[in-house]
Amino acid sequence: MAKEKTGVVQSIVTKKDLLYAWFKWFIFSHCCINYERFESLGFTNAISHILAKLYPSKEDLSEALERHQEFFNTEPYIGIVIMGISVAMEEQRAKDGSVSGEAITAVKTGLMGPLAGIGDTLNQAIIYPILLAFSVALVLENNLGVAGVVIYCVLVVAAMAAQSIYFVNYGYRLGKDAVSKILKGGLMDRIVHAAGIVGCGVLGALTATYVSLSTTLTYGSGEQAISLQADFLDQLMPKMLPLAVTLVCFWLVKKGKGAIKIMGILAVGVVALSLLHII
Amino acid sequence: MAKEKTGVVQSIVTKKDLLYAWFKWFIFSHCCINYERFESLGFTNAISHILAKLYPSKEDLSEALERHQEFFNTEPYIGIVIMGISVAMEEQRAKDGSVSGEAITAVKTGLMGPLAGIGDTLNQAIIYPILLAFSVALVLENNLGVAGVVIYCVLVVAAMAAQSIYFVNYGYRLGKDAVSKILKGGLMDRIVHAAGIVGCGVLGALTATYVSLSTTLTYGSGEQAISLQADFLDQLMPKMLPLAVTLVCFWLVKKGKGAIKIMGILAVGVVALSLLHII
Amino acid sequence: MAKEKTGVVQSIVTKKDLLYAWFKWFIFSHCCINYERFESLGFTNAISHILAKLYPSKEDLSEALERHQEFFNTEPYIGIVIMGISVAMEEQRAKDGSVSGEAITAVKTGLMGPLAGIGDTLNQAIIYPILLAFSVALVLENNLGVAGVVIYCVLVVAAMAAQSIYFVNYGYRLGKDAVSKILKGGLMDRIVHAAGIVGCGVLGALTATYVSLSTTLTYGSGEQAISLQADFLDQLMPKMLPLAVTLVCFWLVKKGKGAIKIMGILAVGVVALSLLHII
Amino acid sequence: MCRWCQRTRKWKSTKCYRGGRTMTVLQAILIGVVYYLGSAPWAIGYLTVCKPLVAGTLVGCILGAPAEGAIMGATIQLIYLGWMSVGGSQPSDPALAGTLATALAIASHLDTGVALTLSVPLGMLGTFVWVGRNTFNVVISHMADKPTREANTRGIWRVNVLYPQPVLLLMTVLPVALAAYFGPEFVQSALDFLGTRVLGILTLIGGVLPAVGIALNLKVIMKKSVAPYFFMGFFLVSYLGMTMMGVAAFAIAAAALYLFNDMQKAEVA
Amino acid sequence: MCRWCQRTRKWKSTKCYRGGRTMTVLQAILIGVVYYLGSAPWAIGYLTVCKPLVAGTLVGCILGAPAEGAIMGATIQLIYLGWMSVGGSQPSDPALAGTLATALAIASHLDTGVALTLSVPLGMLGTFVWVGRNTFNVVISHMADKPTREANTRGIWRVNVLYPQPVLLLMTVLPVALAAYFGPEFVQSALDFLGTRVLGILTLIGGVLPAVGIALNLKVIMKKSVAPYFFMGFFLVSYLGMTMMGVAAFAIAAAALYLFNDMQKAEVA
Amino acid sequence: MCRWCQRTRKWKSTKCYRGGRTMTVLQAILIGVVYYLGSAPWAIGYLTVCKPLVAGTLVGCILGAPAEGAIMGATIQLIYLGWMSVGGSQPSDPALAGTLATALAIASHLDTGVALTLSVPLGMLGTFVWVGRNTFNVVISHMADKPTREANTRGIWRVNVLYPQPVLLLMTVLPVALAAYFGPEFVQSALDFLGTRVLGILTLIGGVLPAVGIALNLKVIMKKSVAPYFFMGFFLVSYLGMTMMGVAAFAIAAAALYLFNDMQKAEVA
Ligand SMILES: OC[C@H]1O[C@H](O)[C@@H](O)[C@@H](O)[C@@H]1O
Ligand SMILES: OC[C@H]1O[C@H](O)[C@@H](O)[C@@H](O)[C@@H]1O
Ligand SMILES: OC[C@H]1O[C@H](O)[C@@H](O)[C@@H](O)[C@@H]1O
Repeated sequence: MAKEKTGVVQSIVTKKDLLYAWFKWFIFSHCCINYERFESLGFTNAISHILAKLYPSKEDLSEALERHQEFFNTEPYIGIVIMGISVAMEEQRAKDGSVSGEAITAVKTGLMGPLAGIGDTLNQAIIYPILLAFSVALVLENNLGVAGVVIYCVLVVAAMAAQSIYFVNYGYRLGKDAVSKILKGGLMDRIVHAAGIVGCGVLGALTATYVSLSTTLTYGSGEQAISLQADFLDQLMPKMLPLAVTLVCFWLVKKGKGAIKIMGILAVGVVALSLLHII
Repeated sequence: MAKEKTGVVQSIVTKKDLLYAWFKWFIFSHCCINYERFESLGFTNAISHILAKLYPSKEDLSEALERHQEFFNTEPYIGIVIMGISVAMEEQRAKDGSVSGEAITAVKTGLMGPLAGIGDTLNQAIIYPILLAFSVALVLENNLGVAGVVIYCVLVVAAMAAQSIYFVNYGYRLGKDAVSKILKGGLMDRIVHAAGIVGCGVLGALTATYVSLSTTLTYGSGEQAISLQADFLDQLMPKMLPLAVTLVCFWLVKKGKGAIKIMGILAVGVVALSLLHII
Repeated sequence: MAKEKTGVVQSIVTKKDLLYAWFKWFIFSHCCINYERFESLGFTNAISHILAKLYPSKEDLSEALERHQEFFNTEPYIGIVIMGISVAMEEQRAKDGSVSGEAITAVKTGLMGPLAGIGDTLNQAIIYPILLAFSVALVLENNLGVAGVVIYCVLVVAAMAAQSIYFVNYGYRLGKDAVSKILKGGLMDRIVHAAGIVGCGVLGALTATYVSLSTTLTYGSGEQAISLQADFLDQLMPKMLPLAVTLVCFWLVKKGKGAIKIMGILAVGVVALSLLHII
Repeated sequence: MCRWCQRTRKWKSTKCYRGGRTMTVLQAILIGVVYYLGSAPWAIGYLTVCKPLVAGTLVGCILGAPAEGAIMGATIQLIYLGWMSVGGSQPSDPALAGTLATALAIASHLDTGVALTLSVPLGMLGTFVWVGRNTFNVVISHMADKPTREANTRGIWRVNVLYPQPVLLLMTVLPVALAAYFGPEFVQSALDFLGTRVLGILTLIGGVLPAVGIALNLKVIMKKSVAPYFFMGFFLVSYLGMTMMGVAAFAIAAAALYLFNDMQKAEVA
Repeated sequence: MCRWCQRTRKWKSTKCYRGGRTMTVLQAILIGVVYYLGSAPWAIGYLTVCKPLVAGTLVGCILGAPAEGAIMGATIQLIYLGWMSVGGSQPSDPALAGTLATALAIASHLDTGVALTLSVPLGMLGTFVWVGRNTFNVVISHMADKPTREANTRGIWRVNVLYPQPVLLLMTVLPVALAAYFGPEFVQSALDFLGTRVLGILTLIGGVLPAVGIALNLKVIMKKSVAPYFFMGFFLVSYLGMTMMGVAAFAIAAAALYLFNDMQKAEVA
Repeated sequence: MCRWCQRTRKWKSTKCYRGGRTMTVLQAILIGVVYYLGSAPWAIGYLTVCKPLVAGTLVGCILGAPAEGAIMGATIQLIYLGWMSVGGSQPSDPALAGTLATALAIASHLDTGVALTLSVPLGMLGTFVWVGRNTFNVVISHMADKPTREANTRGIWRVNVLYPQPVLLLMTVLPVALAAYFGPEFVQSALDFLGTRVLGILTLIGGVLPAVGIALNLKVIMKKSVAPYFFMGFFLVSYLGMTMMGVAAFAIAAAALYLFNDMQKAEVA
């Protein structure tokens, strides 16, 4: 992707604007997290000053603010690349209207899932544990005490700040470069597809690694007892029940059930199965 | 695949016809199994009443009966999906002649291999062993005696009956829906290709799992002896000899050698190698 | 690939010519190996008599000789297939000029990398070790002494001679058959791509298997010490450092650094890191 | 009193024939019929009686010791848990192993271990019956040519269902009835006559026979475009030790990938 | 002198409250605030105070035993090393576990082992706070509808940042302050009241909760054309025991393969 | 009588030089020539004399103890079984290790263990010869520019085959002959002079050198469209512990998949 020399076309959005958006996102993204719209308010709040700058008319601004309050959820420090792209698209839209509101929503919706998967894996499953393990060792092995803890805090905040600043800028550049290609040629489709490959792959791995459920049913007793889990299910497919539970949740989500309801169903199900001594 | 509402076009083949065909197949598919045509007589016998209904003229019927007596072999309970498709195609052919006899044969030949692989893996390698292991446990651990055996029989027959009834109907629906697409657009080609991916994959796994052959040649003696199998072949490719034997058989099959002849060659080969203390 | 019956078109290059080229390559390919052009002189020398036959004019010959002295490197016994192809292309070029000099260079450059990877893996990583292990056993276990060593020499030279004679002829046939397809239809592109898949795959495996580097840094001491290698890097990606070193080298190569310079950089780096007790 | 009878009395076994003839002619014939049924003249036999678990139980019933038969059948079944018949090939014959080994064990007071040991070579020998029948049926199947020409579906039914039976009956009932009647000494001497060498070779042959079935299936499935998947399936097992189910799972995912993406392209085009 | 104090003296611990009230009201409230901060009203809390390592240290500082708090926090952290929150789901609440278990351990001379044991059910209970807050915020978030209509960005800021705080403060500070103040007997009797059965069930629920988050993420990512990769990722872990990082590496390679080859084709076309 | 001689007598060894000069000048020079041959002036040397197994045997013959040489060579060979030269890089020099270590062992009654130990640093040192020669040959190869211009194939032959020899002879025969003649004390003191530290570093360098060769090969092979396969091959080894042969097998299957399917498409199009 060739980097266009900036300055050729006058940008309305300045570096500072972007940094301020990053700041608001970095601090407030999950303030109002909820089971209906997740991070949409945090997202809208983060870019509101940019939108206000782009759309002087109250109507346009209101429309833009509304657009970003649709359901949105992603991992905050890598997924922020979406914010950069969105800002670039909004800017283009403000300039010449060549980008539709639907296109912006489509890109956000297309990328948030993959980047959630990728970001959760990279940051939550890999980077945090490493930093934590390191600092735990400083405390427990080396008696560094509070200093070890401070080291962790500094490292993790610095790493995530650097990462997210990088990605919001990267996203903005990508959006500016690609905005014309996005509209024709299907480049964004392909990027979404590629991101989807990785996102899906790691979500599958997450399912097998982080969801846990197994049945305690056995047949017979003593040494010769047959365990449904070890002797049957694991022979067919290890981690089969976590997969099943995840697919059931997915099916419920697709049927339009909200997160609260699904958690309720899961809880009731687990209680029932547990009382029946099945799990 | 959208399910066409039935009744729009009057079907000649009734649910009962299909069920009777299933019944004849379920009971008699392997009665006359042989090394030349395998299950073709069983297949023809199963759908003969439907063919008789579709083709009133003796000539047409005779031609149809002959068509289905060409070489055919597949796993009986999942592969029966082919019967459903064939019946749908025969029906279309009888109605307006838009389906050629060759097309029907092509579909049968295209799908029988993949479905044999898939069916053998799912039913023979997975479902039967599980049901058997379960019932064996009932008998040996729980002293259920004959009751445990009855449970096995009921379960296995019920499961296979349900499976094959489902699949013959599914195949018929698929054939009816897809018959026009089959003729243009290459849908069936793609289905055959996809089935071929799975079929080939599991046949490869079958080869590595179920064919067994290893050489006993060693070099030197005592602890330091070098075993051709463990120290060379297994380093290059574990299960290399089973693969080689299978590919040799495949090559013989492709050269037109019949099953009996190939088994003879194998037997002679094994005897010779065994007498030479090579295997 | 249908084998054209030879003799239809009169070949200028005879079997004997090819065999003589093989012989010169088999014996002298690495005589003047060097960090700039590697085997190009060996290659040119091997086919020089054929080029002389093809291009009677001094100018043409000189041009052809120069063409083959551009950077060339591949595994000698399998990669020789390239020599066969090149000769066929040169022949075609000499006949009717339909093949450009650039096309010949492109094919050589496209195939030499993949075939180096494939050949090194098959011959160096697999065949030689097996033959050597076998003969070592003959000497150490069976006290065969010099006889065991002679057996090795005969086997390895015979195997490589047979292999390379086969491949130079195969390449020549391939080149003759495909020369028209090479020019249109992109067949050679696809072959290069396919060879690239295998070549890249095995080079990746080589990297993980043959490059070795690990850090000795630990944190804390005694039983509870945390090893950067075992506790962090290996958790993320085993063999991460060998991969990094290889990619750094690759990057240097791409930047135009020569082999000597890169080895110098590596050496300095290793010395420095070692003195700092990092590796 | 023999130790075996003491043990079997718990299962309400019949009287002890120790020393004398071990079963009646009728029982022997019925046992032969069990093997006939297990040889799958109808598909249900293949699903049920063919399995040592079921065959053994039936034999037990015939000999008046059903529970004992079930136990013996279940024990033999363990050897044949993973048995399968691919592409018309059979590595061994569980039906014969189940039927005859159980019969000998119950009627002749054989130790379970001995019966188990016998069941393995018996399963090997049974392959001959399967091969013989599949060979003979080639001839039978051509008897359907005439009714086919005449569009006589009834005739096709007869050829398919009835004609193969007489020979199959002969091949299955006769030898098993004889072996059951004359007892383990007879079987043992037959096996001794063959010797461990021959039986060892039969085992080796049983090991490679599935290759024929696989090859027959491959014949109709192997096109260049899917052939690499055959090798990938093989490699997943041989190099990575994956289970068959794992390979099937990956293959299905790969097929879905092809199907969904290629069909999309096709629709676009 | 109590054994605990002897131990803690090494870390310059405060005086021993043995037998009496274990902390002041202010300390208890501050501990509640630590939990509030750990519940991520701002993202930095999520990165730092939310982790037992940090929460425990802060609690230690409040109770005048920072090193002790760091050690206790680090120990609890080990249980939550691999903890993650996917798609808005949380399998348990490390912040509560870290805060309260450390507070009880330091102020009440609990054995490390006992504190660790307590931290697990506490983490389970904390899930209620997370779920409650995410539910309640649904209502809050709709308060942004009006400023949105009016294009009032300041108003949106207020709804997003300020409005959720009161309820969250209530849900976090109050229970933790009370529990810390009334000490381990109080917490223990609360847990006893629930019983091991209930806590066991909470653990089971914690095990399946990530499925909800994954499903929510899947909803927006699962198209037919990429769905097979979900299963492949799963199979790589379940059948081959690969690590997550390994799956990610392979997935990235597959994506690159698609991207580079498909884009080439697109350019050619 | 020395213990070594007693041992070697079994192999009909030559007389014992114990205490005195260990070999004649001619023998030392011949040993140098073995190393020269092993340094692959012609390809056959690379296949044969380059291997310690062969080099050792030749040295044994020169010293009149062929069997002994074969055994010593075979023993050293075990260290270099998996040795390979990729893209012009060499992690170490088996030819030097095989030649010199065997010479020292036989002529100077070194213990096998000691000889083996020596062979490792010797192999490291040999890298210099390889690097030196590949560097020097850059100059030589340009001497072919003139005959090329003049279309003089004879001249090219001379440059390729003859010109590189003098320097190579110097680099190989001289040091090895000297070292062999002056014996293990000389070699040992040379190595002592370097110290274990230096030799350890040489080993580390030998570990990374293959990266250069791989990178050179990658340069001409790595296009975006196939680059992911490089990483997949790497991951298969690093995450799943597959063997090289396994990776090659999978890669071939993948290539076949591409070739068969893409060519079909191309034909259709
Ligand atoms: O392999 C397909 C099919 O082939 C034959 O018909 C028999 O071996 C069956 O058991 C098998 O299912
Ligand atoms: O999964 C994406 C994202 O979803 C929610 O916003 C939270 O659970 C985050 O921790 C997570 O990163
Ligand atoms: O890697 C290709 C090729 O490169 C160089 O020519 C040498 O290192 C050979 O041994 C190797 O086969």
